Amino acid sequence: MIDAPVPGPGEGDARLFAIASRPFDIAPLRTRLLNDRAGAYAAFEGWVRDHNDGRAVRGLRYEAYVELAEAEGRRIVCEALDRFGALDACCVHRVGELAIGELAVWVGVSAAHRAAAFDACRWIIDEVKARVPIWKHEHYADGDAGWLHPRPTGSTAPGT
Amino acid sequence: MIDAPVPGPGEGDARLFAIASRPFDIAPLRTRLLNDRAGAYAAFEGWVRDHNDGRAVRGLRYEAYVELAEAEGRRIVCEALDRFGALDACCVHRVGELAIGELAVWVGVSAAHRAAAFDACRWIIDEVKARVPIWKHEHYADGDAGWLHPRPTGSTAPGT
Amino acid sequence: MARVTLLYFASLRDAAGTGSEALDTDAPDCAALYEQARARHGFALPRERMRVAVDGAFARWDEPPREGSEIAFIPPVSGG
Amino acid sequence: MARVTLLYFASLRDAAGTGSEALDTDAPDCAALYEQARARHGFALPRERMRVAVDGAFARWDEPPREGSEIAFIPPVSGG
Repeated sequence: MIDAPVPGPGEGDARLFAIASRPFDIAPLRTRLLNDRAGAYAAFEGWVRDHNDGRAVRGLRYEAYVELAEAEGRRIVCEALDRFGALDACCVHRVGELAIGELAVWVGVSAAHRAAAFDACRWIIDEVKARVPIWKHEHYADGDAGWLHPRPTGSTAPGT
Repeated sequence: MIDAPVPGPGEGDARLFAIASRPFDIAPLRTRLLNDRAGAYAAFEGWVRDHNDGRAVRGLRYEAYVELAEAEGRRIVCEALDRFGALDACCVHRVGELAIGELAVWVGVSAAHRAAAFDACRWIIDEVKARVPIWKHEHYADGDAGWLHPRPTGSTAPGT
Repeated sequence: MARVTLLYFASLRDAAGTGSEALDTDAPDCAALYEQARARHGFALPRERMRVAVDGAFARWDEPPREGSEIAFIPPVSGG
Repeated sequence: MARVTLLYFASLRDAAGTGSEALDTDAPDCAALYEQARARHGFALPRERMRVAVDGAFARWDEPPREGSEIAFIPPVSGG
């Protein structure tokens, strides 16, 4: 787990995946993925939106099992590089209280060609949402609140 | 066509697509796509890479038929918003001399959910590469140079 | 009997009123350990929707609790 | 006869040695106009691989050249 600012180049595994307890800057993370052999870069950002499943949302809180989340996140990013032949990739996920519009998760991938960059980026966010032990607690405008524990293939599964 | 800096919020159609004759900042373009209803943001960047089709590349030059390129680019972005139900999108393409590692094209898309953001972003860059009158002139390390006029479905088609 | 630490997250943490508890258990495997904790704290989620992790790595439900290990019950995740 | 301006880009510009030329043409359509320009300047690209634009919008090859119009021959594009 990292406090802001984001992990530096020397911090080993945090280059691949990190849990961030405070807002983080995307710019230095993107810069690290620059590469003379890379012709393509794809990125994804998940933002806290003002509604989910038809309910107005005021904000939310993410909680993680940090040790396992970071290990599983690193496994996902390594798998993606291998599976899609991408050059480099990184994912950072926030925990703590987040307001509407705040950045919840960021994924960046560089590759020689755009297909690998897009495919790896999308696969990483899909796998992170499915496998990494992070939980979302939504605060609704009507005063209600609750943890989201979606069913694997149900249409009630929330998500960005 | 715009000189750097990038088009401001008041410049109408340049919000959707613009040809840039100088390096441009991504940050303000991304900020304009932020939206409380948006849970997802996907971006693509094409960078000048140091090789193409097995040849070492020293740099390149893009030329555009600016009037038609901007009209066709705007059509593509509008079509993407409509087709995928994305909330907002923008694409900027460089012309002029570019060195290895320089940003050639940027696409950003915001949407309620990630599928629409990814699909629209990928569709926009695919259509821009296929339809917008912009041409790449590569300078090779061996001193040779040439315009790329790829065949529509040939395996020799270059690209990021 | 094995001395273990149980970790609770999200709705399980709320139901248990704590993020962890140390206890001595004679449960033969992690599955039985979850059912006992579920009965004790009234967890809503059936074991079929959960995963289990031992000492920071995903594990099998039929693994027996080992002395000194840290066992986490992982409810369906909702990151992203 | 119609007075038109032809626009050349990329390899066509290089072959023609100019980005545009004004000329009077009796070509019945844009297709014939391209074939004449191709013969004159030695363009390598056959018309089947080209598109044509008139006054800043994509057009049909069978469109006749109109007085004062700006006609661009668009070689296969390679942006991105």
